[in-house]
Amino acid sequence: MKIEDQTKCLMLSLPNDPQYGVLLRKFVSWVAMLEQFDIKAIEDIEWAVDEAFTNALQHGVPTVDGQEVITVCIYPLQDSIEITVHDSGNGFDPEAIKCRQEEDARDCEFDLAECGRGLDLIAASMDDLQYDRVPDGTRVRMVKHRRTEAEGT
Amino acid sequence: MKIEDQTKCLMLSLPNDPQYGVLLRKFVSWVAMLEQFDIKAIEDIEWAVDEAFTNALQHGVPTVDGQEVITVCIYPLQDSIEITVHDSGNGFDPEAIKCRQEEDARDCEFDLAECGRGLDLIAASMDDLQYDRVPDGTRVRMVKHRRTEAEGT
Amino acid sequence: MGNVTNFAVETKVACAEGAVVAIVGEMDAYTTPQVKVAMQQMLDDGHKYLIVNLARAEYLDSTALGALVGALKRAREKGGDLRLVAPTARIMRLLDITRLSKVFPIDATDEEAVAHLSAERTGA
Amino acid sequence: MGNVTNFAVETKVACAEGAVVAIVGEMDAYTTPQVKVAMQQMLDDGHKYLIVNLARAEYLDSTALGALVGALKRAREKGGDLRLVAPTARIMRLLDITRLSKVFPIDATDEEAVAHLSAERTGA
Ligand SMILES: Nc1ncnc2c1ncn2[C@@H]1O[C@H](COP(=O)(O)OP(=O)(O)O)[C@@H](O)[C@H]1O
Ligand SMILES: Nc1ncnc2c1ncn2[C@@H]1O[C@H](COP(=O)(O)OP(=O)(O)O)[C@@H](O)[C@H]1O
Repeated sequence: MKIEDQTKCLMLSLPNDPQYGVLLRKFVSWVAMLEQFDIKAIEDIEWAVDEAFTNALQHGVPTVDGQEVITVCIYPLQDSIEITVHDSGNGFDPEAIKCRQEEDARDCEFDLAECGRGLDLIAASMDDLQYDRVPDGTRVRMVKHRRTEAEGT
Repeated sequence: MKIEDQTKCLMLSLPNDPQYGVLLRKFVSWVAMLEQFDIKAIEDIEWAVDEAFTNALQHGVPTVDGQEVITVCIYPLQDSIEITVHDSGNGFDPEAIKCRQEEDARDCEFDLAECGRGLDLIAASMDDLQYDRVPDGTRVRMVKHRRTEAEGT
Repeated sequence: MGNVTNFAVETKVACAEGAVVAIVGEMDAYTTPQVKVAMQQMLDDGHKYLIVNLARAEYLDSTALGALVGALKRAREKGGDLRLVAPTARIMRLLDITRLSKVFPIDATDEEAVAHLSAERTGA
Repeated sequence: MGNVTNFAVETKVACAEGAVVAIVGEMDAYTTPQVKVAMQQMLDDGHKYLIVNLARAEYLDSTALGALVGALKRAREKGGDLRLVAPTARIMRLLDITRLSKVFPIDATDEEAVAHLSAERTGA
């Protein structure tokens, strides 16, 4: 994932307010539509971005002026779309969470937890996923490849 | 127009590419919808933002790295919505253009010009309009008031 | 031009101890609290059998699923249950991805759900 | 979820010197060039009477209007004309704001427009 090479980017910066989730989803799904992703891929991208936004809302820490902003960058690439969601929180160790989830899965076949499905949904929806601590917060990078004709519907 | 006071802002930054006009229009119209503007006001806002974007595309000058970005900020306020469109061009004198247009209007009742309707449409659609030269380009600020019940449909 | 603000929760009493909660529009982190309140209200009013109709639910995310799982647990704690009705293909896909299609009983219509719950209630 | 990429221009020959150009979707700075090409093609092919059907045109902006005015002028230069058909209320409002509702003849149907153009053609 070489974001640095890419100049063409659509950026969206939103206040820390869940009412804007629907706008973000619509916007991202439209970019994916313009980029000729199929409907299933668009649904996946919508889920991933929504979950990353919700996590940023819940786990991002407001900056000194009290107004946290969540920044989303969309990079339409040749064979994929790459999306980053950037919040100003302290991040976390995705490995630790992964382990906890695997334990849960071992423990109970029918998971009745009331939270904790966001990262799973992102992972299931996207082809590549990476969390980074950046100087001013946490950034998740997600990649969805365009399916070639050969791979079918 | 006191943008400086406002912390809550939705920002969109788009590459200099007309294909993104439709995304911008949809996004802005959704914000206006969330803000309970009526359908006619939403149509007006869509036109104004579209025309400002088209002007930024046509008259904005690419920056040194060849990639011009057009930045749109949307400020949902108590009784209005304020939108700025920012390009990196050298701007112009709206007064000069205004005069030209008034002359045109005097000259021919039926205007068969193939361009020049953008600023008129912005002015007709919005309640307040202002062009500013800012250090790194041109910024148009547009305000649409929310109509009160008393003013009817 | 589409509508982003068409979210609604509709509740109606279906039978003695059962209620239908219909979700209209997009259920996400912003709108889920409304659904939670509606479901809790029904439970508090003695309707321990909840039927959540998803026919007009255009979108659900993990926050929405968490609320549904929570209501399912609360209903079962009271000796009741929660059934989903008519999820769209998209939502069915979400339930499969999250393995919740094994957790929630799913019916095609409210009537079918009522029939199942009546059977459960009478211990049939 | 709506479609942002559903733009299309459909052309069909209506009579000896007339053609219908139907616009589907949003006509803006991005899509207008396609309409310009289609209209010019019709004019070049000898169809100097253009009927622009806007029934399915969801959106027009000043760039779109500029292209329509341009085609009107080119058609008149050839001794022909351009008529608009079935603009939506929104587009009618745009034509009024820009005072172009006085410039373009407007009809309710393609047939009505053809009838007007035939009359014009035969000098009736
Ligand atoms: N942007 C983030 N910043 C900090 N922590 C995060 C972030 N995203 C996820 N997490 C951590 O990962 C955990 C699992 O996330 P998720 O699967 O979305 O479930 P939930 O948010 O419902 O707990 C969260 O509880 C949180 O501890
Ligand atoms: N963002 C801008 N930067 C520089 N000049 C502008 C800008 N917006 C408008 N103008 C000037 O105002 C004129 C009128 O604009 P408009 O009414 O939109 O018509 P058009 O763009 O079709 O000429 C333009 O031709 C241009 O000279």
